[in-house]
Amino acid sequence: MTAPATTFGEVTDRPLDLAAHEAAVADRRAGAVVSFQGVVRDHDHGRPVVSLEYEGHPSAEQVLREVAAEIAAEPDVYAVAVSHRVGPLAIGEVALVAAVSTAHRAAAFAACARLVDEVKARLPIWKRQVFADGTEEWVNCP
Amino acid sequence: MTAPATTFGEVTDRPLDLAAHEAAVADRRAGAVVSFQGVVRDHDHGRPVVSLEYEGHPSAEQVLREVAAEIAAEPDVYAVAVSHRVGPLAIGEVALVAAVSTAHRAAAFAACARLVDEVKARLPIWKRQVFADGTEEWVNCP
Amino acid sequence: MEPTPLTIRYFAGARAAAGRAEEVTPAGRSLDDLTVELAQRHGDQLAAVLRVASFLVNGVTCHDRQAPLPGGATIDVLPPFAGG
Amino acid sequence: MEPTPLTIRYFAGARAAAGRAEEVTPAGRSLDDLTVELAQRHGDQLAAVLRVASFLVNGVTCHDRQAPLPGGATIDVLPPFAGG
Repeated sequence: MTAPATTFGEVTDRPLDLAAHEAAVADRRAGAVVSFQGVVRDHDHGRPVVSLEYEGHPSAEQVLREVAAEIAAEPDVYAVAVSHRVGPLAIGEVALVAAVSTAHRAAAFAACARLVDEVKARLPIWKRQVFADGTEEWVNCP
Repeated sequence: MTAPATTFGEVTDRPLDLAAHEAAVADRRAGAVVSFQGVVRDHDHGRPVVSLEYEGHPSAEQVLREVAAEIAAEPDVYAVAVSHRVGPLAIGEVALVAAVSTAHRAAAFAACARLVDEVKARLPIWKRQVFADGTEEWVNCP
Repeated sequence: MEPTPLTIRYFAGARAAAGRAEEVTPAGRSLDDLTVELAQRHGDQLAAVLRVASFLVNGVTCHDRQAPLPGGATIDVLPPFAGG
Repeated sequence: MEPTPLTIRYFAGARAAAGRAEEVTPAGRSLDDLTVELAQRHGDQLAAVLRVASFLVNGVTCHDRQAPLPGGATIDVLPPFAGG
């Protein structure tokens, strides 16, 4: 059995360091590294957004690491690093970073996309957006 | 018509700076940035590789920019940055970096994967590998 | 002897709808009964959230909403996630 | 008056197989005829490469291998690409 794939996962209120995640997945066997950044956009459904805040459930980091471990357990994957930001964020700041290393690029693109999809589906984190007209909303919440 | 998508592309013998490519595609409208690194691996088809060199045809940079512009012209894409390294590379060094920004993640993953596929198919660049046993080969060349 | 009461924790949009972060309420009912009561107590806004929320009972996702909730349990009300 | 000769440029594995980076040869033949002659002159190794190579004529990919090559043209011999 090859060395178990390494994983790194953190929910933090500090700015996310994508380069650190890319370095964390470096592996002599890896020919491909794919990384993702979820960035705070200046609008949502056409409405200008001025600021945004993420709130995490206490279990968020544990869930994040479970998702990372599942992706890392896949045969082609050498390493996974994924982190989510909580607290207030400005436009252009990064809310989610993810990086995956594999032998070949197809597996890296597929695994990184799956990682982000799983994080979005399962991570108990919520987003409150404040719009330019002063109104605000919890995304996906009635 | 929205602002034309920005593109950046370079064939260079200097080490590639992924962070610079990621910064180059930053865009206030973008909610997703996906990036790719093609890394020199320590083996090929099971044979240990000790060093590697890329040679580029004089037209390589122009072809690279054509491919970048095609991807950047796609409706969902805001910006594209892609560069290829030539000259000698050590194991673990990066031969190809690519970054794409879009509104949403699905388009970013798809466009970045397509960008790398197109670069590999059309870029007039060749790879010479030196193996641990002293033999060498031009990849894909009889 | 009364079973120890439940602690309900509201997160994000649920907290906004309930107007509070936490609440204590008698144990002994199922999650379905509990949510009906909470909706009546705090109004339509919370009722709408409760309809789409998921729930943790002592940290574990609750799948049987008819089973009586254990005394002293912590019930977390989680609106639909919106991470990334 | 003899047309100006062709300049053939070999890249990467083609250069290794031909044992030279460049070569000058008389114009007036098609790409197909030219590759047959080069294969005979430099041997099987180059013949194998020429079978899978693509060719530029004055920087443009050559699609008509029967057309006579223009005098003074530069012919680039490109083995299959291996970038990324």
